[in-house]
Amino acid sequence: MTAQSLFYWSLVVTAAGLVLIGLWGVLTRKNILRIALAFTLADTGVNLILVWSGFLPNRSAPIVDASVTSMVDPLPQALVLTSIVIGVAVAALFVVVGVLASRKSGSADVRRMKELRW
Amino acid sequence: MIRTYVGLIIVLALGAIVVSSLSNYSVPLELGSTGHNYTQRGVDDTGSVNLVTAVVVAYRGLDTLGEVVVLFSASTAVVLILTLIPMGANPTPSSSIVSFTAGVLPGAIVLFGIYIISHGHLSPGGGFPGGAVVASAFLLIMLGSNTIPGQSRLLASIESLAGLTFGLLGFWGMMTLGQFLNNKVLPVGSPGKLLSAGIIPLISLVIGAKVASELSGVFASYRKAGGEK
Amino acid sequence: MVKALAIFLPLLGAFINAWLPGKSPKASRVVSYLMLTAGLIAVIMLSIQLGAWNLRDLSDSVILSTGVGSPPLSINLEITAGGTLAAIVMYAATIFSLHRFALTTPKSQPLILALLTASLGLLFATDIFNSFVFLEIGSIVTIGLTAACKCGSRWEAAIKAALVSGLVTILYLLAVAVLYRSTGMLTLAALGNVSGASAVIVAILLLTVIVTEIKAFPLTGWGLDFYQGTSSIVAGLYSATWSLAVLLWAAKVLPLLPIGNPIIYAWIGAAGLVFSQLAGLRASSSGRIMGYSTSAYASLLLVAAGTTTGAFYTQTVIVLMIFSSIAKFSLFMLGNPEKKDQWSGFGTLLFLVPILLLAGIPPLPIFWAKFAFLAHLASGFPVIFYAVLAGLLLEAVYLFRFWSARSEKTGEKSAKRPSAVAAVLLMLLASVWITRMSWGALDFSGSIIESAGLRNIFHGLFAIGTLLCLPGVFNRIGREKSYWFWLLISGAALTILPAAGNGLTFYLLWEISAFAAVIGVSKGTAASKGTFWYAVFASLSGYLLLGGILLSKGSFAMAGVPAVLITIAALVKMGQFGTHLWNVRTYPAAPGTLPAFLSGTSSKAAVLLLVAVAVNSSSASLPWGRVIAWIGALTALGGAILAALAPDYKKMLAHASVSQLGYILMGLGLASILGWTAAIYHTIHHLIFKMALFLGAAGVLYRTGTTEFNNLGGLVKKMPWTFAFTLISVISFASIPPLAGFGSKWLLYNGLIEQGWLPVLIVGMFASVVAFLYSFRLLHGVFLGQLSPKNAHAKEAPLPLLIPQALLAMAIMVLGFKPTILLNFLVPVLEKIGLSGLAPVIQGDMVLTTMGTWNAWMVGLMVMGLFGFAFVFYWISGHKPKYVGQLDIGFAGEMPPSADEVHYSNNFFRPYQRALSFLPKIHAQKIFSGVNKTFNMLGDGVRALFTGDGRTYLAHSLIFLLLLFVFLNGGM
Amino acid sequence: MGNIVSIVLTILGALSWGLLLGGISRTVTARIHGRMGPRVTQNFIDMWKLFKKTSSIHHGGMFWMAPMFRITGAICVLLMVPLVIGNSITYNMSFAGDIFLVIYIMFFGCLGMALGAGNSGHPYAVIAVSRGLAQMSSYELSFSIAVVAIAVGLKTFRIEGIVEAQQAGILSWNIFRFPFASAGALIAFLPMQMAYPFGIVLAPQEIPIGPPTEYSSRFLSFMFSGRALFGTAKLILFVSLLFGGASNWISLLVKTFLLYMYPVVVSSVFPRFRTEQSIRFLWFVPTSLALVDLIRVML
Amino acid sequence: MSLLAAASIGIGVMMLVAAVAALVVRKLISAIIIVAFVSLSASVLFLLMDAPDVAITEASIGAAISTVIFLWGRGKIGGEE
Repeated sequence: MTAQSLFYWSLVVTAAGLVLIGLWGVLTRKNILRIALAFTLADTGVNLILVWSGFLPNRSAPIVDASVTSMVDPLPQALVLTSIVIGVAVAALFVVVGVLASRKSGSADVRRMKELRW
Repeated sequence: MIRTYVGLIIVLALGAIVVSSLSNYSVPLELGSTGHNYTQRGVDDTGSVNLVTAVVVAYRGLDTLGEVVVLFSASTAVVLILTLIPMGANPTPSSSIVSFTAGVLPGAIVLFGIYIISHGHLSPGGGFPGGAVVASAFLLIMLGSNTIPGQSRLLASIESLAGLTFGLLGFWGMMTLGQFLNNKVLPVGSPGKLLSAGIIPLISLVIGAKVASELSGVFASYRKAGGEK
Repeated sequence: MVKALAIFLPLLGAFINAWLPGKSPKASRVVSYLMLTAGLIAVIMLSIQLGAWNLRDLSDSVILSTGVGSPPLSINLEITAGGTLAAIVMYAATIFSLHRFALTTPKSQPLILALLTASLGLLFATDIFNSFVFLEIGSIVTIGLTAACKCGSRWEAAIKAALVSGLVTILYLLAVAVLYRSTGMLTLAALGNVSGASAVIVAILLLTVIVTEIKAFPLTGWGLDFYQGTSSIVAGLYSATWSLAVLLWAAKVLPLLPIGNPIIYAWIGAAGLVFSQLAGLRASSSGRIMGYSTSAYASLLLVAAGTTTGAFYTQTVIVLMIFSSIAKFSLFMLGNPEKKDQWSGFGTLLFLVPILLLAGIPPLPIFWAKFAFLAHLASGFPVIFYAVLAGLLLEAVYLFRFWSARSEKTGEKSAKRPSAVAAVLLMLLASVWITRMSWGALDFSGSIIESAGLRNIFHGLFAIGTLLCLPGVFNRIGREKSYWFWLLISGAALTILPAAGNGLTFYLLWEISAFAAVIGVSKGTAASKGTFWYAVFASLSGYLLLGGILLSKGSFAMAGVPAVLITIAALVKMGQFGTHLWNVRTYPAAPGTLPAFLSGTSSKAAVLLLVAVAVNSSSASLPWGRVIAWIGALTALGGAILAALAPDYKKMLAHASVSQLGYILMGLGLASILGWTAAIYHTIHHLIFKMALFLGAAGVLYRTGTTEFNNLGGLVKKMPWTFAFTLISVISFASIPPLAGFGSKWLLYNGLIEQGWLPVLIVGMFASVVAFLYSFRLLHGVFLGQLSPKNAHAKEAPLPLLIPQALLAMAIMVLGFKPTILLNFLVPVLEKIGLSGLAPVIQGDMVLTTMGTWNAWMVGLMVMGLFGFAFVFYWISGHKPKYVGQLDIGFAGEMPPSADEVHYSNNFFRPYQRALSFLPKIHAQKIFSGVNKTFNMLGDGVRALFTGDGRTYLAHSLIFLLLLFVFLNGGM
Repeated sequence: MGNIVSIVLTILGALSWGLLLGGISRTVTARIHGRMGPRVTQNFIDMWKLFKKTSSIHHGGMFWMAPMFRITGAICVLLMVPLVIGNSITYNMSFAGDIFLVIYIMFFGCLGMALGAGNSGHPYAVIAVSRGLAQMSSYELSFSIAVVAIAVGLKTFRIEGIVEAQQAGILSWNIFRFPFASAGALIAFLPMQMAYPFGIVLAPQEIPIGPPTEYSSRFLSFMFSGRALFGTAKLILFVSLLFGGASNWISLLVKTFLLYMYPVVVSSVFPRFRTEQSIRFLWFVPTSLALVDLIRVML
Repeated sequence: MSLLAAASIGIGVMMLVAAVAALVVRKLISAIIIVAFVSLSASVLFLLMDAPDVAITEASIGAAISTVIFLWGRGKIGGEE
């Protein structure tokens, strides 16, 4: 395995690892804020994967310049820009709702938020 | 307890899928057709040197409009929820260091933010990070003051006006060129200049204003609802 | 320009509103309405331009291109014809719900407009990442609106929606990444280009996302909690805008997924439909019930995506999804039943129309789509067809229970919900519209039953039966609502029924008749239980009929499974063999003359159905005629015994009705001329006497306000005419010569003996003797014995009730004395349709079979002559007894203290009951409650999945994803 | 015209024969009990006495009309059965219907009686009716099975036909050809004649005299004559069904007399069943017997 | 092994460890800080992948603004699990 491919694959392994760890946290954590954090981790991982999907080693950033000959794909980066902003918007709302939900149920534990059931 | 293990099993199984699917890929050497087209035509089409901005604002402007709506909705929702629920506001008085910093820094930060916003088509940056930077300045100001911010008409007006402008720019493209949010309703100009790239700088500005005002609105209502402990 | 206006005007409104409301709520509302109305006009223009209103080719579209260049570089929105129809609904729903939001959370207006924008965007999106952006707007607004609404569990509902949306975000973006990595494109169309291992990954990710978002089973949990927790206004808006958009978006994406054979969707959908609707049986909160219904429609979407393609797919999906959304919208807009809203008759009706719509009752629009769709399933996917049929039936059950529980809360105040009224009006208009478009599929040539004679008999029966019920409809008591309209509709549909020329037409008229009657029943006081049972059993027989018709491709020439299904449908409609439960609950609850219609006229539709099946079969016989005859015989016996023991006038008549219908079955089961003559004769006879009896009961109820035997008695002096007509009917149905009833028994017994079915004959004879028990019980319980002081004020029944009875009594006389009038017409007709056996020979007034003779005219003359002679003798012999009241009796030398104490009524056939006690008490009630318990258990088993913990729902999605992976890799 | 005469004579004759048989039975019963008992003609005297009574009450229309129903029903049954086989003038109205018609027209009188009892307002009368109907529904089961077995076995429902099929000597009588069905029918005959152990309807100790509790004077005389007529009609019917009918008047009188004595004798030696016991007995014992022959016929 | 590969692997391992830590540490505030750190590390990775725009945005929005939001939420809910 060349250094280049090592670099290339390590990125996606990190990213996928983040997603999986995030999902694990989402499934197993009880504190509503902790779950929100887990989502953030997974989101970060997904964003990395997205950028990675348009990434080619040994190229330059997609800013056209006289000196630049080959670039990486700008599209995934554009998507990730959007995705990050959406992520923070969702997180802001999630936290507010989580805070209020835990106020109502008296704790931040999602297991106690089971009033709606059956 | 069971949940932890079930979660682990699920995640491990997902990991197996990831590994198995990654093994089908190899390091790419060429851009895909779309990416290739962007790099070839991007500057001609949009006049933006920063192709990411070209994609974000010009090619996929609709995504960005949607993204603005996402942020808009989230901030409106947060403000709405927090104003409906009185949460016993009790902002903690800020320390002198914070007060001092809050007095000095914001100006510089805002300037920096505006720079990022306005050069989005030339260098990395653009409306979103720039707007966030401006919002952080507002956050600092808010932390420095001991009063609870009132319902800011200014923020709402900026937010609303920026949104409207974005929408109307879209309709402008529709009317003149038959394509919603078409970049070329203003002249593309010469790439690399500040005033070039059609409506991209304008939209960047609009986005910056909107992001800044919305995040600030969120912070303000957080603050009203009790401040960051 | 119109295109852009149609989609983005709400967005501009949202942005303006972000600033306005604080300043001037009124101005902001004006802006919203302006934008929405303008947008709506734009959408309507687009829909007309695209020719969406003929529903033929809904895939026609115009492109709204955005940004610079063209896809895949930029993003297009594709405005399809079907989409414009959905967009109209979304706009309308938003406009109608705006004022409700303005009342509760005025500052939520930007969010509402943003939700509409997102819905429109998603509806028309052609780009996968663009869809994602709109999906996110939708989730955020939903969460925000929920969290800001005024209801108890809003936070919890919001947090669950947020959890799920978080997971969906992750899975979706992963799919985007994989898609882009393998195809270099982001258009939805590019999904088809993915191949190999990536295809599986994209498919499982997106399918999980879709199933979660549309809330199809098993990923329904969050949706249920969400619908239950959020406020009804939010839920209403949500289902008419966002939910609809997501469903149609899913419909757009599903066929594009690189999944090999899409039949897997159908399997997921069909299994999900059954399981989720089982769990739905256990739901009690209105929100949750709507959630289950949503899940049902999501599953239907999956089934459609898996089994249909092209224009048919689009058409089916558009109609099903749009109208289910409208129905849910109006149900939610009618408010939360937990808050005990007050409802009047109109309110209940408003509430019922959407339920009927969801249940797919004709001529409401969903019916047409469901019918065509199910027909398609029946032709190629039998197992899925059965599953869908079962699921839909379960759905109908809980929907109707929901409605009946709801209408129990009926109060006096009228509903003031313009939005709901508008939605219901819209549904009705749409019904007219779609019915008009589907008119060509209907056939009124009567080709189902070739014999015009038979058809005319049934036409006449239904028409006369309906007409005779009509005069009395205005003699209503207490809080009974006006039901004449529904009676008329039901009767009209019945009257046309014999003219049906194909399965669709037959089913359409059948269902219209049944459910118009359901609505009619609901107008009674405290009729909710009765209505529920009727609705459930009407649905059961309706779906069985539908199943039969569709499995035999719309033709009535059928054998095997379809024939069995249809036969069972008819049995259920007639209340045979255990299914009498609905008759016994519905007839007493139905108002005024409606029970007369239901029992006398409406039940004959089932006879018509059986006749139709039989005449189309090769030997003009029903499948398993012997079994049918046995069912008829046993029902006749059981019904008679139950009638004898019934404590209530109308209940007794209901049991008796079931029992008497059993004789018709015996005759039809025979498949001989004699049997059929008996069956048709008895059909006519039953219509006559049962209507007379129920009309009499209506009169008694009208004058006394009760039908319980314990509160009645002695009315003969107060209501002599009613008594006289009832007496004639009773003598007739007790088969005592010289009235009409004897004829049917005689013909039937001859038929049974001719075929050698002696055991059936014995049971039938026994049942006819037991009929004496209840016939006397009926006469005594109501008219004879002591007059209760409570009914001292009672008067003779009003003329509108009496005159039809008089006509019917005359008919009984005529039919009794001169049965040959009918037989001379009937026998030649029946001889032509290829039945076996010998026809009875008619010589003048004499009817002869190989073994027996019957001269009704001579018997009549003899009885009348003797009776008249005795009467005259009485008069001229100078016997002038003095009238004394009922209390002046030989009672241990005393006057009895009060009439109630000497009226023998309670537990009338006590010794008989004791004698029967050796029988195991197999009450149908118990069997049904056993069935009910089983279903509840199954439902509980299924819903144990939905633990209420948000994380469980996430785990469901992930496990679903893993299973899909395993399945697709194994299957590919 | 001859027909009308025959009908009138049949009615009068049957009435007298019925009253006479009633008188005889009272005597016989008394003798079995060790009493002298009334005169044989006592019933005629009672009838006349009641008929002449002028002071009388009624409780309403149905009460008033019930005796007419009763008599009409009884006469109808009587006229539907041919009296003397071969003598077609005595066939009366039997051409107008078959055995099914007879079975069902028997209920005409019962119903009238029940209506009158109901209208009287007396609880005992109604209790008696409820018992009577319950019991009737039980014995009719075995009776119908027996009739069906016989009719199917002889391939005719016409009573005339049934009688004609029994003319080939005593062994061709249905009681020998269909012994089980006949046994069932004969057991059913007991409750039909309100004989003990099935006499729960009249049950004097419990509910004075059952349905006619409130009847008096001329009404009662009509009731009695109705009962006498009905009883005779049933006797003739049973004779026709089971005992080969009558080829001459003597045999008719003898057969009916003997058949009449059968419940009288049984009645005097048995105590009364309770209602449910009676019903159950009738459901099981005679029904099973009759079923044997039915199955035989079917096979 | 080039510098790039070493950096990416090092940062990646660090991020994964930090991510697990964020989910298992007792104190919520530590978790929030750790997640902010992961975000910042991610923005470095974005830079390594030639995505400066994303890096800037991730740093300013993902790392900074999110952290503020979470801190506020922690303040409202009150710290410990």
